[in-house]
Amino acid sequence: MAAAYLRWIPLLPLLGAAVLGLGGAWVQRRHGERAVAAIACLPVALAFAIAVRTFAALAAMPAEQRVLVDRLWTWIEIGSLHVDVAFLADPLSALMVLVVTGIGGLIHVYSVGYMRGEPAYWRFFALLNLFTAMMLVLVLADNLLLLFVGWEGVGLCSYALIGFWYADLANARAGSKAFLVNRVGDFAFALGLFLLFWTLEAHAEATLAFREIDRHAAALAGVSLGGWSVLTVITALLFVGATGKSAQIPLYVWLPDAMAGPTPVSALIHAATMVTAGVYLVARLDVLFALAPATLAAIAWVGAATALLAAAIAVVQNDIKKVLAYSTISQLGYMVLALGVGASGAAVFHLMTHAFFKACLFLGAGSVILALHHEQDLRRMGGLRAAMPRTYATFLVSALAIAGVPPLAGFVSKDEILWSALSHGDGGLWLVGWSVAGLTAFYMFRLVFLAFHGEARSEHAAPREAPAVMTVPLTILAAGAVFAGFLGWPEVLGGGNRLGAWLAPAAAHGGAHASHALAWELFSMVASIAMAAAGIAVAYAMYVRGLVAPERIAAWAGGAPYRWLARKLYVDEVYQALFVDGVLGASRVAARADARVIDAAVDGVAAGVRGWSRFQGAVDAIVVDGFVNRVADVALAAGGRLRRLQSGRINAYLYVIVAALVAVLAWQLG
Amino acid sequence: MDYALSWMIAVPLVGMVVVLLLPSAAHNAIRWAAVAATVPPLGIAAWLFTVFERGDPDFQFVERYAWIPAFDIHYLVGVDGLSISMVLLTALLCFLCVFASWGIEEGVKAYFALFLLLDAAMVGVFVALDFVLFFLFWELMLLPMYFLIGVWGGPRRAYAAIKFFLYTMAGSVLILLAILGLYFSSTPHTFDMIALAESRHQFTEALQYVLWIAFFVGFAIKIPAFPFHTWLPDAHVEAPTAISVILAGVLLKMGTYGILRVNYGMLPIATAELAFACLAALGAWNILYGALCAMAQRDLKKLVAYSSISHMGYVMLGMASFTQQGIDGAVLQMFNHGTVTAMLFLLVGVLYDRAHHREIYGFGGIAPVMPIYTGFVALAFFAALGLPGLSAFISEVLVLLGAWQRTPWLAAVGASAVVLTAGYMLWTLQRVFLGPLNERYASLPDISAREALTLVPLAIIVVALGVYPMPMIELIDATLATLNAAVLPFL
Amino acid sequence: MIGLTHYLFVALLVFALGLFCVLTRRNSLGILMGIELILNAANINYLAFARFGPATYDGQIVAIFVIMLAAAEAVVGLAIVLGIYQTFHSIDVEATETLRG
Amino acid sequence: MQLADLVFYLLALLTVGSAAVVAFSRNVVYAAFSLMGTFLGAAGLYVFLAADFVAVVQVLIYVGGILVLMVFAVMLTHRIEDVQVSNRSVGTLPALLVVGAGAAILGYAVVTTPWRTAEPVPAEATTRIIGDLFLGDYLLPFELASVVLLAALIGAVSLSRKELRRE
Repeated sequence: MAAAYLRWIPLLPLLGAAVLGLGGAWVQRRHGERAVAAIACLPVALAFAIAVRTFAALAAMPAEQRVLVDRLWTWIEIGSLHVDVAFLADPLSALMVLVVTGIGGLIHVYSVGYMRGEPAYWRFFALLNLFTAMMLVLVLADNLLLLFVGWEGVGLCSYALIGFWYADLANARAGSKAFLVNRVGDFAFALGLFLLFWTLEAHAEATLAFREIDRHAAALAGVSLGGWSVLTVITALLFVGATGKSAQIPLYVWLPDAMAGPTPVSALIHAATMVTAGVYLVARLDVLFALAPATLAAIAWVGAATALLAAAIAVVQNDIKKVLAYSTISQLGYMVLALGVGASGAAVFHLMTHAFFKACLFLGAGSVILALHHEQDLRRMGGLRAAMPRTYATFLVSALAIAGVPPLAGFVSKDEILWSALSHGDGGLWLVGWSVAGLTAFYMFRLVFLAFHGEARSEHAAPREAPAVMTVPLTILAAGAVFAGFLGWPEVLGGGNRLGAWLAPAAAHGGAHASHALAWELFSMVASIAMAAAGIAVAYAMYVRGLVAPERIAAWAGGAPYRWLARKLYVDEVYQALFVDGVLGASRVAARADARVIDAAVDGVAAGVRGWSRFQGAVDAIVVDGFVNRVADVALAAGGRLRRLQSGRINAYLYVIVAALVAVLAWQLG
Repeated sequence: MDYALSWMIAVPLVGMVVVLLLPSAAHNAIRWAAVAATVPPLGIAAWLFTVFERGDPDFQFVERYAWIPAFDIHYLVGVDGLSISMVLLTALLCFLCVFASWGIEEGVKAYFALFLLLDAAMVGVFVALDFVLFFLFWELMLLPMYFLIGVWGGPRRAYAAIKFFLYTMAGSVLILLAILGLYFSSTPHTFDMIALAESRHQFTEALQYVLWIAFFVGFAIKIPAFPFHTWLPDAHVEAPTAISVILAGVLLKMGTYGILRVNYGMLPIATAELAFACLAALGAWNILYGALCAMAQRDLKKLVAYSSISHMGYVMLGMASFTQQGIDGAVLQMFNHGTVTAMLFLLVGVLYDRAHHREIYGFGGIAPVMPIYTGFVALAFFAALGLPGLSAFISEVLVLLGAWQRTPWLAAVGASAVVLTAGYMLWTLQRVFLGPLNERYASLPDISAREALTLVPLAIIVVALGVYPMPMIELIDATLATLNAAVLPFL
Repeated sequence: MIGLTHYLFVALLVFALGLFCVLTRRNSLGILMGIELILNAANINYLAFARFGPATYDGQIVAIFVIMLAAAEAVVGLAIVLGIYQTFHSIDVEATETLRG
Repeated sequence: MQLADLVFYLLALLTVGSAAVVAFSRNVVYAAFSLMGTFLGAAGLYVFLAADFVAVVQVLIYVGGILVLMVFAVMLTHRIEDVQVSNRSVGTLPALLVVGAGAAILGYAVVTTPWRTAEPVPAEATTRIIGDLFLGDYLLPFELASVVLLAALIGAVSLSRKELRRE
């Protein structure tokens, strides 16, 4: 069904970005920060309203026909390639749009307070709006190429926002790193896109539109490419692209550095929305991935490994934002794991709940950081519970949610993922996921206890609670962290899993709960609750009661495991040495070769020609020119005699002329 | 409007005469005369763009007059989808470059006279359909270029100008020989490019090979394709800003234009056989090699020059794909690279005018000092690294998509350079604009209205063609389909 | 009856005298006068041919052009002569032999 | 001998005689004045040749313009005492030889050439016809002539100006 209002969802924030980008400095100078904030927040709020309307319109339609399309114009049409600029709202994208505009809007409001006093206030909001627009293009895109526009667009905004305070070179570097690591993923993404297009062109119908891809995917199932199923290759390439955006192994390294950006940015881009783009992509192409079991298995294990590794690293981080960053990576690992076991509904569900509580955690961390005058080290925090009650309350709720304490949102969605893994028949995956649940609970409460409990270790006196413009969004997000889970409350606990049913047409495997064994699901649930409780208990024992000194555990086995984790397994260093230095070295070699070999060859040829010409010149001077000179000498001598004729007297010249003329005439007549 | 194409050539020439007649001291009068001489071609080009018959692959606006009947030489001009895009680009860049040359203070009269001669010759190359006329314009273009680099250039201008001249002359000799070869092997003997393309079946395979190689080397020097590229960095570094813009924006396209017009149109068998080695593989290598070399540069202009080499590789790769997408992408890339690289050179020129050097490491953190300028730089850099939504993305994706069909591995190599391009572009952005401010440049003035005037039209085009590229694609599509169809039977 | 040849002979004599004048005079004004004589001789010829030839007025037209050119030549020539006189304080053509090889 | 013939011979004598004085006189002033005789004689001959307009122009321009100019020049460049300096450059004899030979050849040509003469049409007033021709068939040469005159004028002025500047 056509719905012309869809275009306004991304266009409104884009408009805001354009206004602020071109005239924001003027607005800020003339009308102050409030005007900038109004221009920035209003479009997002309107977009949210339209998103709600879209959602309602979809809900009113029969379950199988829930599709709204808004076609704007033909973007590219060459031969068999036809790409429209068109927006597509189906249950999956409508949900994503709600998350992006809703949580994005809250973070906009929060930023109004957080960024107060920033000279480039307008630039921040212009980029934030642009990001929102691009993210909406990404989720609403009707085809893969348009999705790629949003995909790269959010990468650009992420780059610019990480490096927002670019006067510090480290921030700028972090931005570049994020963009470049993502580009590596995009490289694979692009190849996957090309392969998909040509395979479809050869075996079905050339298209890049999602609905067409879904329709024709089955036709590709038997096609092979160099011994591999072509779908395996395509999905693997696309998934590499997803690992870039969603910070999975091996391309996760950019996300921790991305915390250099302002905290609302970390909340919006690097927790709630952009990093879930990879998950969204796989969920979007669910039909395609379902036909490539080999890729799915790899995806599941990549997700599990990422979840475990990131959780382990999070345990030893001391920077409050770094802990949250690794926690994000770990949670994204959960989602990817869910995708890998074919439970894209569960993945999207966790994506949504995670958006609530992780955004809340980040924003809470932002309040703390602001209250402590940009202090981010956990070891210099503590005792903030009393000073910042609202922040503490919301933070605690979110921490409980992420730790998987029932009945909060995190518990429901994480449990569904674990159960999906188990019901998929892979105990190993479940075991990894289950142990990560414990780690998650531990590092989250380590953070809570270190930051809010105990005595104050900060040099800054009397931290104050954040203003209402910041705490209200926190409260709303915390409420979301509590209640979002009920949308997908599992049937085994008497719920209807409404979310699973909602996504079912888009994500074919979302509602695959019909035939599961009740007992196993309950077992999974209980086990994970126990694990979460254990994690919290250990954290309590170590950081509140001091029963076990953290240092003793760190020193275990000579301190090597701790050191490796603290240095993030030296992955950055390895990448630096292998890829960055490698490429730079290659570029130096190439440049040197260019100057010393190729250009030198050209210059050499030139020098050779010059040398030869000099030799020729010598020959010329001595032999050829010598002869010419003799001739010239003769001529000169003759001229010396003849010059007497040149008397300089006009009459004499005339006389000669006339005489010659007369002679000629006489000769002619005679 | 009759004689539209002839007017496009004639008006700059008339402008040149007018400039020559003005007193040398009247700098502003000369500059405005140059503006006046570049506006009509731009207007005509815009008009051509609107009235050009989209679906027609043949030449339009053809004018044919006998010139030297004894050798069947005509004054024959016309445009098809391939050349009209280039004519449009030339007219636009020449107009903008007059403003970019405003700061020339020495030899103003000679500079603008030569510049207008260059303008006319460039348009001539793209519209000429008789080989003699084509070669005449091809050579005519060299002369002003040589002087513009050699007189108004940087410290090593003599070296750069001579290098440029010799390189191009070497190519010209091969082209001339190949033209004569075509002339004498065609029956009846003719220089008419339309007739030669139509009667391409009469050329034997062996002849096609020889002529193809000769034409290719001649054109490859202009592109410039590895290993004939070393004139480019020197010429760019030494040339004044506007001339760099013309050089990268228009002159480089003549190489690929020539290959498409001559090698594809007249020598299809050899094209089918040699395209993989000479165009696809070399193109992919150009992309990679140019990007790697660019990364190691410390001079901003050299960096942009090497990035040009890299980006022109996409054109070669795309045209060698023999898919409609790839070949359309190649020509689109010619246009888009023209606009994007013009922006880059103009921007480097702006910085050079203020700081009088181009050392990448000599700056640092100047973004807050020149915010508008930084905005333009960011736009141009992101366009150059192929950000979706900007024009270069469309052409690069089309090229790689097309190339994937025929040579997936080369397409992968080309795509991998996207990472490298992003790498050196962002690294440069970081080294020059971000980080702590270099106090020496704390008082640089931001971009002036005149400089902005040269950049804004390009910026608009870069964005517009990224969002809505169909007008351009429709313009070139039919002609390129015909060109491609000529080669396809021999693959 | 006076015919064409009469006029031609008059012109011939004037021409011969003018030529002699040009050849022998050292005075540049004298040379100019000789040239005037030659031009007059040519004019007589033109008019004679016009009179005795086919009935057109081309000859008369050319004669008028010749007179016009003579006037122009005289003006410039005299200006040059005056210039030479200012430079060399003589109009003797032998004084201006700086062209001598 | 008819009266007209007599007048012709008189005019021819005036013309040639004055020309001879111009050619042989040692005094430039005499030469200049006898040039007037040539011009007037020639003008008379023009009348005989039914070219009344040309004759008038001859008198006006040659006698009224050029000659006056010449006399001025003679007066300006020669102090009155050295009017005699005009001696011969090329020897008289060689010049006479060459000129005589040339004249002989030309005379031979005049005599031997079989002139195809038409019967002269009755004379008519030519001014109107010439005027029409100048603005008709001969427009371009006419305009060019005006440009030449202008150039000569400017050239003469600039030459004399230079002279003034030097002083």
